[in-house]
Amino acid sequence: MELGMEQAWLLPAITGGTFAFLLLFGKYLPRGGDFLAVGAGVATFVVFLFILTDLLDVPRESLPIGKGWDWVSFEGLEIRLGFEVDEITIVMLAVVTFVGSLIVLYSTGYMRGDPRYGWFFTVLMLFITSMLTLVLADNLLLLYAAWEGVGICSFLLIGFWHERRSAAEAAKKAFITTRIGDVGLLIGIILFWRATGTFDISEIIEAAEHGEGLLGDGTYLTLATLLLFAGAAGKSAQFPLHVWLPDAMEGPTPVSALIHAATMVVAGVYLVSRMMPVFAAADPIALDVVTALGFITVFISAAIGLVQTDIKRVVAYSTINSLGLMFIALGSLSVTAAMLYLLTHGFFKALLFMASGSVIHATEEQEVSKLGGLIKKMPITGWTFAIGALAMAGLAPLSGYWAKDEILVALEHEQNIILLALASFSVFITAIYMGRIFYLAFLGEPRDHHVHDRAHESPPVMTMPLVVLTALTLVSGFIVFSGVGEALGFDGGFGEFVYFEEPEVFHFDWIIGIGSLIAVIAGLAAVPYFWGGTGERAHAVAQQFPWAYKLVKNKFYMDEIYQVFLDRVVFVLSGILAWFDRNVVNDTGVDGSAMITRLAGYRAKFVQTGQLPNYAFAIAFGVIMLAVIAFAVEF
Amino acid sequence: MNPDWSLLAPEYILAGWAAMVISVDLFFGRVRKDYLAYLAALGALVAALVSLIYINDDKPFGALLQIDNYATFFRVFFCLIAFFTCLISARFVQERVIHAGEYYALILVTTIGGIYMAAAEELLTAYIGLELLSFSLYVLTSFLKFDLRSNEGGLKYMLLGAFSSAILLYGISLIYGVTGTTNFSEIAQALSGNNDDLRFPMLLGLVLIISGLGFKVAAVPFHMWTPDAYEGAPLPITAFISAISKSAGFALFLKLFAEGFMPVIDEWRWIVAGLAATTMVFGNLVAIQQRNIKRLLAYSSIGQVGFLMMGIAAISPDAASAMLLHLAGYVISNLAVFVAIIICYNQTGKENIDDFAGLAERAPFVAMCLGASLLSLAGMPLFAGFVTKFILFQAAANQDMLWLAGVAVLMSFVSLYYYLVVIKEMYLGQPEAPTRFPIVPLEYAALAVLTAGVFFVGLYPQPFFDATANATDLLFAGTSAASVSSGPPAP
Amino acid sequence: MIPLQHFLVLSGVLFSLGIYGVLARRHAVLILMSVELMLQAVNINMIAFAVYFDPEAFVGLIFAIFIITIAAAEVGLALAIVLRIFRNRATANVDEVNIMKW
Amino acid sequence: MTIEEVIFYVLATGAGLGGVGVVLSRNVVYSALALILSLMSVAGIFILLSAEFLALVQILVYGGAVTIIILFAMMLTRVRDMPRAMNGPQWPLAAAVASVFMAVSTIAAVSSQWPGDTENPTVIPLRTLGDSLFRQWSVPFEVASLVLVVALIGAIVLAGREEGE
Repeated sequence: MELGMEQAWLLPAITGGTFAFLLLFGKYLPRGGDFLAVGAGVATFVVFLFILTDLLDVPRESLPIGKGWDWVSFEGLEIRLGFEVDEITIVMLAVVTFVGSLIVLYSTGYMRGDPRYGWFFTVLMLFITSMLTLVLADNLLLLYAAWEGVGICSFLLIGFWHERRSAAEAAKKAFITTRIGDVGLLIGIILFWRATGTFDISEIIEAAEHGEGLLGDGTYLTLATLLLFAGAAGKSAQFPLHVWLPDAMEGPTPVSALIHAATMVVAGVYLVSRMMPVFAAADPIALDVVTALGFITVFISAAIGLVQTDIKRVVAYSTINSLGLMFIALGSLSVTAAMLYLLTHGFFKALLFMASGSVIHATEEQEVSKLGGLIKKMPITGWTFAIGALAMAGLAPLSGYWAKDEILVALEHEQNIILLALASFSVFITAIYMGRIFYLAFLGEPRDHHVHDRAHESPPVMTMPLVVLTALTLVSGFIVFSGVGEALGFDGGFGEFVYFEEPEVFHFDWIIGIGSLIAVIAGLAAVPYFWGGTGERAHAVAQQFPWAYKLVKNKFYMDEIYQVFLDRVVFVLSGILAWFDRNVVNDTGVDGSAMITRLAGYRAKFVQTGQLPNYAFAIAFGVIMLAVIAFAVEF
Repeated sequence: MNPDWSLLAPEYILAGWAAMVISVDLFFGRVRKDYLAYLAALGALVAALVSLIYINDDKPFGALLQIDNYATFFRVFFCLIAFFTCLISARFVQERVIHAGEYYALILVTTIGGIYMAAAEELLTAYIGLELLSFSLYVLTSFLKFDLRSNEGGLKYMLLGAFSSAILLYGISLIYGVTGTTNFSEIAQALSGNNDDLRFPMLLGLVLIISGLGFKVAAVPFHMWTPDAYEGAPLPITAFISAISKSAGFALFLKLFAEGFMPVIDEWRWIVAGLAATTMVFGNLVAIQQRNIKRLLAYSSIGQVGFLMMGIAAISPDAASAMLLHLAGYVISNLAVFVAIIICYNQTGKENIDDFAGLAERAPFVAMCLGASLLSLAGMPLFAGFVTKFILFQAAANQDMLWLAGVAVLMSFVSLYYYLVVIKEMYLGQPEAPTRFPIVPLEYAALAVLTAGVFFVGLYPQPFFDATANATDLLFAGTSAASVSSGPPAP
Repeated sequence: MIPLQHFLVLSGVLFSLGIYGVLARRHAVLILMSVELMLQAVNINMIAFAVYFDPEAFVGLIFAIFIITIAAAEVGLALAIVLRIFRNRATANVDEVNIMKW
Repeated sequence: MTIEEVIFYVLATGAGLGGVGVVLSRNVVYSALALILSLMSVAGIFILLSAEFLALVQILVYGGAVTIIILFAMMLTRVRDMPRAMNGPQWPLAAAVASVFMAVSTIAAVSSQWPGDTENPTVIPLRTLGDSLFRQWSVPFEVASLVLVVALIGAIVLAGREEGE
C-alpha cells in the first residue's frame, strides 16, 4: 500500500491506539510504557514525511485529498467523516508531529520520578490524537469533537498536579474560559449546518463563496463567521479570553511547550486560516474584528510581559503576543504570514518553554528574582534560550525575523501605515521583555546562591531536543526564499506553497525589514540600560508612573473584572434559576403534576396509593380518554 | 401445502432448551445453580446464532408468521436480552431464589412469546405470543415466594394484565367484525375500502387495541403496574421486563399499525401522539421524585416509552427504523444500567439511590459504566442515547410532529436531572463502608460488553441503523401496494 | 335467524358488567371472575362474527377456542398467586395489598 | 317473534343476570354460582350460533374446571371469614365507566351497517373446525400448549409449600 495523503487517518490511529493500549495496560508495562509513546510520536513523524512527499507530487488544484466514511446516512441527515490533507494542514502536521515527538522525548526526562508518570504519557497520547484529528478533519463536526478533546486534555494536563490548589483552579479556569468560546464555535457550526445542510468544510466554503441559500444573507454569514472566530479566540487566548493561558503554566512544562505554545493554542489560527475564504466572503467587519482583537491582545500581553517576574509566565505572555500577531496577519488576509509564523513559532516557543523547563527542573525555581547568572552553570540551556528569545524578539536572520517580516509586509499591503507603526512598536516592546527575561535569568550576578548552587545542566534526553529545536529556529526562516524551497522540493518559497487566493513570491521590503531590525536592536539595547546592575533604572520608571505600573502588574485587572462579573451577574442569575427550579419546577411542576394525576382519579385518596382497583380504573379511564380523542379527531 | 416447519427452528431450540434446563435441575439436583444460568444463556445464544441463518429470508409460515428481516432482527434481539438476563441472574438466583431451573426455563419461554409477537402476521398468533410472554413474566415477577413486594407486584401485574388483555381482545373482536379477518395485510385491504358504515366500531376497536398494547409497553395511563412490578420483581427480572416486554410490545405495535392499520392512519395518529405526549411528560416528571432505583428506572422507562410511541405516531419508513434504533439503544443502555445495579445489589442488598453513595470509590469500573449508561439514557452526546434520540426526533419532526419532538426534547432535559442525581451520589457521596467490591469476572464482562455497545452505537450508529432499516424495509411495502390496488372500491 | 346486533349488544352488556366488577370489587378472586365475564363477551363477539361474516375461514371460532384455553390457564395461575399472597399476609383483598406506592 | 328469538332472550337474560350477580352479590359463593349461570347461558348462546363444539368446550372447561378452581380458591382464602364490604369505595366511578362503555358499545353495535348476510349464517361443521385447528392454526396451538405449561409451572412454583412453611 502506498502511504500517502489518503492514509492520513493513520496518524490519529497510531496515537489513538497507543493511548488505548496505555490506558488499559500502561500500568503493567515497565516505565509506564513511555517508550511506546515515544515510538508512536516518531511513527507519526515518519508517516507525516510520507504524506508530505505525496503532497509535493500532486498538482495543487487537486488538494485537499483524503478519505471519508459515511458516519450516519438516512433521510434528512447524511454526515461523512473523513480526514484530508491540504497545505495548511501539512504545516500544522509538521508542527504537531515533530514538536510532539520531541516533547514526548523531553518528557521522559522532565517527568521522571513523578507518581503519575504513566498517566502523563497516556493523556499526552490522547492529546496528540485529538490534535491530529482536529488538524485533519474534513468537516466541522469532527473538528468540533477534536476541539473539545484537546480542551479536555488541556484540562487534565494543566491540572496534572491537582493536589496543588492553584493547578486545579487553573485547570478549571482554562476549561471554562475556552468553553465560552467553544459555545460560540458550536453555534457557528450549527448555523453553517442549517444554511448548507452539511458539515463538510470544502462544501461550506464553496457555499459561502457562492452565497448559496442562507449564506447569501450577509448578516447571517458574518454572524456565523464571527461565532467561529469566538471559538478560535477562546482556544488561541485572544483578548478578552486570554486570561487562562498564563495560569495554564501550572501544568508541567512539556505540556506548556506542546499544548500552550506549539499546538493547541494555534488551533484557533489554524481554524481561521482553514476557513479564510468564508471570512473573506463575509462582511469586512469580520476580518476587522480579527485584526482589532489581535492588536489589543498584542499590546496587553506585551505590557504585562514587561513586568512579570516568573520566567514561564513571561514566555506565556509572549505566546499570547505571538498569537495576537498571527491574528493580525489573518486579519490582513495573509494566510502565508500567519502560517509561517505559526510554523517558526512552534519551534522557537517550544524551545523557550523547554529551556525554561530545564531551568525549573535544575533549580526548582521560576522566579527571576532568585535566578541570575545561570549561563555558566547550564550553558546549553542558556544558549538555546538565548537563541529562542532572540528569534521571538525578531532578530535577523533567525526564523522569527522572517516570519514577523511577512506579517509587517502584509500589514503594509492590506492595512494602513498607523497599524504598521503600531505593529513595529510592539516588536520593540517584545524585544525589551524577551531580552529582559534572558538577562535576568541567565546573565548578571546570581541573586540567590542557594538556588545557584543547586543548578546543573539537564540530562541529554532534555538538552537534545533543545539543540534540535535551536537548529530549526536558526534555519527554518529561510524557507521563505524561493531558492530554498525549490531545493527542498517545494514549488518555491513558503509564500508559493501556502497562500490564500494568490501565490506570494517572496520579496524583501528593505524599509520594513531594516526598520523592524532597528526596533529589535533598540529594544535589546535598552535591556542592560534599565535592568543592569540592581535594576534601579527600571524601578525608577515604575515609580514614575505608579498607576500604570500597578495596572500592568495586575494584568489590567482582567481576572478581577471576571470575578465581579461572576459574583454579580452569574451567581445572581443562577440563584434566580435555582429558586425557579425549586419553587416553580419542583413544587408547582412536579408536585403539581402528581396532584393533577390524583385529580384525574376523581377522588384523590383512592388513586394515589398502590391500590390495584385504582390502577384498573386508570386503565379504564385511559380507554375513555383515547376514545374521546378518537372521536374528537373524527367528528 | 405443508408449511416449512424448519423456519421455526430457533423457537424449538428455545423450548427444548427450557425443558432441558428444568430436567437438569430436576434430575441432577446437586448441580451448582449458577451452571444452570450458563446453560440457559448458552441456549439463548445458540438460538440467536441459528436465527442469523434467516437473514434476508422472506418466507411465510402459513398465513401465521412471516420470517423476514423484521422477525430476524427481533429474534436476535430478544435472544440476546435473554442471554444477558441469564448471565446476570447467576449470582442473584443462587443466593435468593428457590426454583432455579424453572426460573431460567421461564426466561427462555418468555423469549419465544416475544418472538411470536414480532413475527406474527395475524392477530391470533400475536395474541397467543403475547399471552405466553405475559404469563411467564407474571410468574417470574412473583418468583420470590416469601417476599411480600414480589407477591404484590405479581398480583397487580397479573390481574391488570388479564384486565387489559380482555380489553385488547374486545378490540380485536371488533376489528375482526369490521374486516372479517385477522390477517394484517387483509385488514389493511379491508380498511382501505370505503367503509363509512362501520366507522364507529372500527374506531372503538382501534382505541381498545391501542389501550391493550399500551398496557404492554406501559404507556400512561396504562402504566400503573410498571413501578410496582419493577420494584417487586427480582432484580434481573426487572431488567428483563423492562427490556423484553417493552420491545415485544413495540414490535407488535409497530408491525400491526404499519401493516394493518396504515389505511386509517388519520384516525389513530392523534390518539398515539396524545398517548406519547402524556407518557413522556408523566414518566419523566414523576421519576424526579423517586428514591428507589428500581422505581426510578420504571418511571424513566415510561418516559422512554413516550419517545418510542412518538416513532409510531410519526409512522413512516424512517420513523419506524428510527424507533427500532432507539429501542435497541434504550435496551442496551438500560441493560447496562441494570447489570451495574445488580452487581451492587448482590454486594450490598440495597436498592435506594442513597445506597449508591460513593460507589465510584468502592467499584470504579461499575460506577463508570453505570454513569455512562445513565448518561446514554439521558441522551448525552457520545453515548447511544444521543444518536438514537436525535434520529428519532428528527424523523418525528419530518412527519409534521414538530410539537411532539419539542416536548420530547424538553423532557429529555428533565430526564437528565434525575439521572444526574444518581451520578452525583456515586461520585460525590460518601460510601458507607469504604471496602472495595470483589470483581466477579462474568458480571464485569457482561457490563463491559454492554457499555461498549453503548459507546459503539453512540459513536458509529450506521451499522445499527442499516440493520433497523433492513428490518423495517418490508413493513411498508405491503401497505403501499394495498392502498394502490384498492383505489376505487371494486364493483 | 336472530340479527347480529342482538349478540353484539349482549356482549357489550357482559363486557361492561365485567369492567364494573374489575373496578369495584375488592377481592382478587372476584376480580378474576369479572375478567372471565369480559372474556365471555369477547367470545360471543368472536363467534357471532365468525358465523355471520366469515364462515369460510371461521377465524373467530378458532380464536374463541384459544381464548377459553388461555382463560382457564389464567385462572389457574392467578389463583396460585392469590394463594401465595394469602399465605404470606392472610388477605386476598386487593386494596389491602399496597405496601408499594409512591 | 320466532322461537329462536325467544330462546335468545331467555339465554341473554340468564347471562346478563348471572353477570349482574357476579359483580353485585354480597356473598362470594353466590357470585360464583351466578358466574356458573352466566357461563351456561353463554354456552346456550353458542348453540344458538350453531357453534356446538364451543358450547361443549365452554361447559367442560368453564363449568367444570374453572368454577371448581375458583370455589377451591375461595375456600382456601377463607373468603367467608371476612364479612366486609365486597365492593371498594370506587364503585360509583366504576359504575360510571361501565355505563359509558355499555352505551358506546351498544351504539357501535346498533348504529352500524354490518356487511354480509346477517340472516342465514352458515353452520361450520366440527370436522372442518378440527381440521383447521390442527393444520392451519398449528402454531397458536403449539404456543397455547406452552402457555399451559407455563401456567402449570407457575402454579406449582408459587402455590407449592416449601420446607418450613
